[in-house]
Amino acid sequence: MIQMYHVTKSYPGGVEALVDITLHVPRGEFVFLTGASGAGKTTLLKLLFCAEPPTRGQILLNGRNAARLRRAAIPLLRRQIGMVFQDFRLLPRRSVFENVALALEVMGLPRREIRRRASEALAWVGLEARQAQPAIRTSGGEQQRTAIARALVNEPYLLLADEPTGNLDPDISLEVMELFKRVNARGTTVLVATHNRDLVTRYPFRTVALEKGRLLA
Amino acid sequence: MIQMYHVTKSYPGGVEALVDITLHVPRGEFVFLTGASGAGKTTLLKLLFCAEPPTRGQILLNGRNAARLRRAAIPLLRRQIGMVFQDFRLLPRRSVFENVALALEVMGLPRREIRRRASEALAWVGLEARQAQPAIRTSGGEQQRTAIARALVNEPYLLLADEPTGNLDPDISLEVMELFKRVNARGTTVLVATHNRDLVTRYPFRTVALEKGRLLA
Amino acid sequence: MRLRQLPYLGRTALEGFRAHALMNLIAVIIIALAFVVGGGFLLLVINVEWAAEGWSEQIQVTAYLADGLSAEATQGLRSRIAGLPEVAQVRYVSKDDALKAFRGQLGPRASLLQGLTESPLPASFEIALRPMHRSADGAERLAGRLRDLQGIEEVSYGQDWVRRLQGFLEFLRLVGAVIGGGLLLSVIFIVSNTMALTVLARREETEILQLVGATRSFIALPLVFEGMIQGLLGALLSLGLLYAAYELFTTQLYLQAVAGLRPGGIRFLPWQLGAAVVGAGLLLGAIGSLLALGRAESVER
Amino acid sequence: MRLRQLPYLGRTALEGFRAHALMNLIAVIIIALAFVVGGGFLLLVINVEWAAEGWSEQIQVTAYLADGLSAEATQGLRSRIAGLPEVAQVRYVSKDDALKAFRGQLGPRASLLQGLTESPLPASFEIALRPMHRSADGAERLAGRLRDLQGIEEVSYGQDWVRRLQGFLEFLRLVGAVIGGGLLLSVIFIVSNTMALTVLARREETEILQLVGATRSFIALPLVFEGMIQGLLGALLSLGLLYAAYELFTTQLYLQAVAGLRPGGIRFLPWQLGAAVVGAGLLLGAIGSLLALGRAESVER
Ligand SMILES: Nc1ncnc2c1ncn2[C@@H]1O[C@H](COP(=O)(O)OP(=O)(O)OP(=O)(O)O)[C@@H](O)[C@H]1O
Ligand SMILES: Nc1ncnc2c1ncn2[C@@H]1O[C@H](COP(=O)(O)OP(=O)(O)OP(=O)(O)O)[C@@H](O)[C@H]1O
Ligand SMILES: [Mg+2]
Ligand SMILES: [Mg+2]
Repeated sequence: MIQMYHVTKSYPGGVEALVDITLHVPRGEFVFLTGASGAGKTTLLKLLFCAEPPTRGQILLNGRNAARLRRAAIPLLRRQIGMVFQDFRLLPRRSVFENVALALEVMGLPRREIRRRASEALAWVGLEARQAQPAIRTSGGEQQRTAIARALVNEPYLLLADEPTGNLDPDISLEVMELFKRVNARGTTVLVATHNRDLVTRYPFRTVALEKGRLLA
Repeated sequence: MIQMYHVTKSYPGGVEALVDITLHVPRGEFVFLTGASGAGKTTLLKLLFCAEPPTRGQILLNGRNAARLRRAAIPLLRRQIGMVFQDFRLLPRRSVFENVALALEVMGLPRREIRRRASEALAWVGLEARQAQPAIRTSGGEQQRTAIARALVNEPYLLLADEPTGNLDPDISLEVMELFKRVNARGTTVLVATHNRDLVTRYPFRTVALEKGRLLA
Repeated sequence: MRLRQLPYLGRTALEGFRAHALMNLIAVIIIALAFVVGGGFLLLVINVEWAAEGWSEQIQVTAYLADGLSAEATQGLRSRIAGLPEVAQVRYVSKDDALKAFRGQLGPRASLLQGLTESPLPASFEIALRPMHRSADGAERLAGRLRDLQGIEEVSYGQDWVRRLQGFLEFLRLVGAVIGGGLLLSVIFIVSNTMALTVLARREETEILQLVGATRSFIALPLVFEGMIQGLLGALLSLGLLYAAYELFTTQLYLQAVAGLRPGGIRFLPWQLGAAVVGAGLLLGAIGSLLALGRAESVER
Repeated sequence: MRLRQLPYLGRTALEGFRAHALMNLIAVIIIALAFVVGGGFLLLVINVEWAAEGWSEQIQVTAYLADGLSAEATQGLRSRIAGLPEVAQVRYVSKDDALKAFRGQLGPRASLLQGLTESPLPASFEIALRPMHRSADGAERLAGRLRDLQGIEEVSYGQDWVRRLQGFLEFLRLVGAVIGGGLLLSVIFIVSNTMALTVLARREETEILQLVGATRSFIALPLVFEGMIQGLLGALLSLGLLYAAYELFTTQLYLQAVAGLRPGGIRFLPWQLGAAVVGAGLLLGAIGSLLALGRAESVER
């Protein structure tokens, strides 16, 4: 599913966010990505999402070279990858429902289908009651759950979740993890960047640790 | 320090975020505020920060009625209260340093004083190396620490921290808590809204729990 | 982008317009005022041209006849002249008519002319030109033709007066064209830059759309539609403002100051130009948004 | 806000200007074009007025003298006329001069006048007016005075011609004033609304400043400074554009089309007006930002 070979990412300022990362994640695996603040977790996920290009090295997604994608192919790729952003990236004035539905609208699904699937995804994260509220007018945890619902609504083959429980209480965090496990069980490859030691120790999944941009063995 | 009497807050949409809250926090206390996602933690902190008016009830800060403040007095009040926002609220294009210095600039301190104190605050949260980077170009945890440094830089008599460790790894979270403890030891009243059970159990401070807008006894 | 998505994109445009109501309102005002400026200049030009047309109606050519021309020859000459392409109307002024007119010009001094047994003045044709030839060049051309005719001794058309009027109008037109051209360009730039500002203010939104897998057309179309709404409303508002100003002008000031200048008074834009303004609004709205998108893409945040 | 903070606020304004470079650049372009429109209209008015001045120099009054006036009486009349407040210059045209001129007008037909032993035409004074009286009213007033003088038989001043020119110019001025007024308002609104757009796009920033305890003046001043920078740059750019257009106009088109219209050709804005444009830029920039702040505060996000 994911193959990274000697990937390095330096930002314009001279920061080396990732250094010589070689990493394989087989299809259907569930992987935790850990590391201190500033270790490069978000950067790694952004590279996989084609939100940033790698400075050096190769990234293969499903066997396709991510760096060589035509510009027009990126939207199609992103529709098949669900990403939960650390800062949510919701449209602030659109309702919770519309934010989730957006991921389906861009694919041009029929309206009824969009309704059905978006409502379903909101139910997964327990946001049925908030769906009409503008995203900016919901609590931090509600925004995070909206972002999670949006990432899952189009049944991606790869889920990238960046600190998805940072604003959630332990109970809801566990529910979200159970949701990710179900999604994983249906075949989606899952990569979760997290600081939450509870989760990492509670689940027996493979953990990849970063330190200052380097993989810890 | 903080006295809330029968405070209720309903948002325009009809959401009752807080219902009949009566709460006293004596000067110099350290209090955790807990509750599930959407329980009303952020709303309570916003009321204390005069970022939202209460729908009903009285709030006294340092003996002064917050609801009766003149509009021109609000900035002065806010300079004495440090708030760490759940969504950080940084100026994205300004550097980490400038974001922290801003809280001093608005007070009209001399330039050298601003330099000194802002650098100091950045050292507290371990961001010396990132101070020249624009805030938008730093990691989630770095942004959160910038927000913490900004809240503390003007040595407030009241610190309101909303989920201040949501994007921090356990080690840095503990460092931040130790920082808050030191600040508290110097006389600042501290109110921390958090989901982090580790922190709440590790420290013997008073915990105030909210559930659906109501105080749990 | 699929056809099925069009209603969604249309709805999105409308919602976007409402969601950024204040921004869009301000943009519409800027656009409307830019069009007011352009339309106002158009109004000015139209009305000055129209007034100038009234002036050039006064251009006429006088052909003095050779002395002692027979009545038949005169009649023949008259119909030949009437047949010339430039000629709208021909009026015969006999020698006696000319003397009478001269007497009229002299006023009380005319009695001094009583010693004359015969009119010393020649007979003439006063020739009005067809509208399209009412210019110094047209008059000159006609004068040339007339001079070639048998029985015409001399031709005059108030060369000086006509030349000067002509020069003045040409000057007006030239300055007007340059300023009008600059104005048109300015309006185009103002309108499209205003769109650019409102699109730019929504970079964040655009970025989020990209992150959820929206294609470029999916992102661009609602913004283009929104630009067209802005342009349309701006153009309509400008026509309303111009018409209000026009009404005010005709009812309040016109009577006292320009009375008698020309029967119809001042004219408003003909409907074709009004429609053109509306069309320009839509077009500039679309182009402006597209340009803005290009610009936003080419610049890092 | 303390005085000590002023340098900070100035720096902040400059940094804000750079940080939102693209937005501000677009705003400056819009503002410059709005000023180009306003300044272009000013240029048009100035030059039309100037050309019209050349025209009205031609307005003159002719006073016909009674027959048989003695040389002394004529001389006395002349100096009395020359002393009138409206009069710039007086030229005497004797009876013979008048006949000569008449002959000239008749051209080849003039031989017919040879039977005359004495000029049938009256002597006259041709009177040029002082610039401020060169109007139909001025000529009429002077004519009235002249008619009251002993020895003056009749006064003429080409009433028709002058009235018509007068009407035309008045019409131009009237339309110009209305359109110019609308234009001025439009430019003001465009400029201040453009500021409003750029300020509005930064509501989030403003909000954050409020949250860290910034007073209203601390938030407003950098935005006002920034608006003034926008206005200043816009005004300067507009003057540059106008001057370029003016240069192009005088060197390229002027010679062929308006040659001989008036010796000096076309004029540029006098420096006072240029300075006024720059001042207007600064002022509108400040006002625009203040208005925008007010608007942004009065509307919920
Ligand atoms: N501006 C608003 N308008 C309407 N409803 C709001 C607004 N802000 C918050 N709410 C609602 O009020 C309730 C309490 O929100 P609040 O942000 O206080 O929760 P919280 O305890 O901070 O939750 P979290 O842990 O998820 O941040 C939520 O259900 C939320 O949807
Ligand atoms: N756009 C950028 N430009 C320059 N430097 C950047 C940029 N984005 C991130 N960085 C730097 O790269 C490093 C890695 O950032 P990244 O966001 O990947 O960290 P992270 O592991 O996600 O941290 P956190 O847990 O705090 O979110 C950080 O030191 C950060 O300052
Ligand atoms: Mg991160
Ligand atoms: Mg909250």
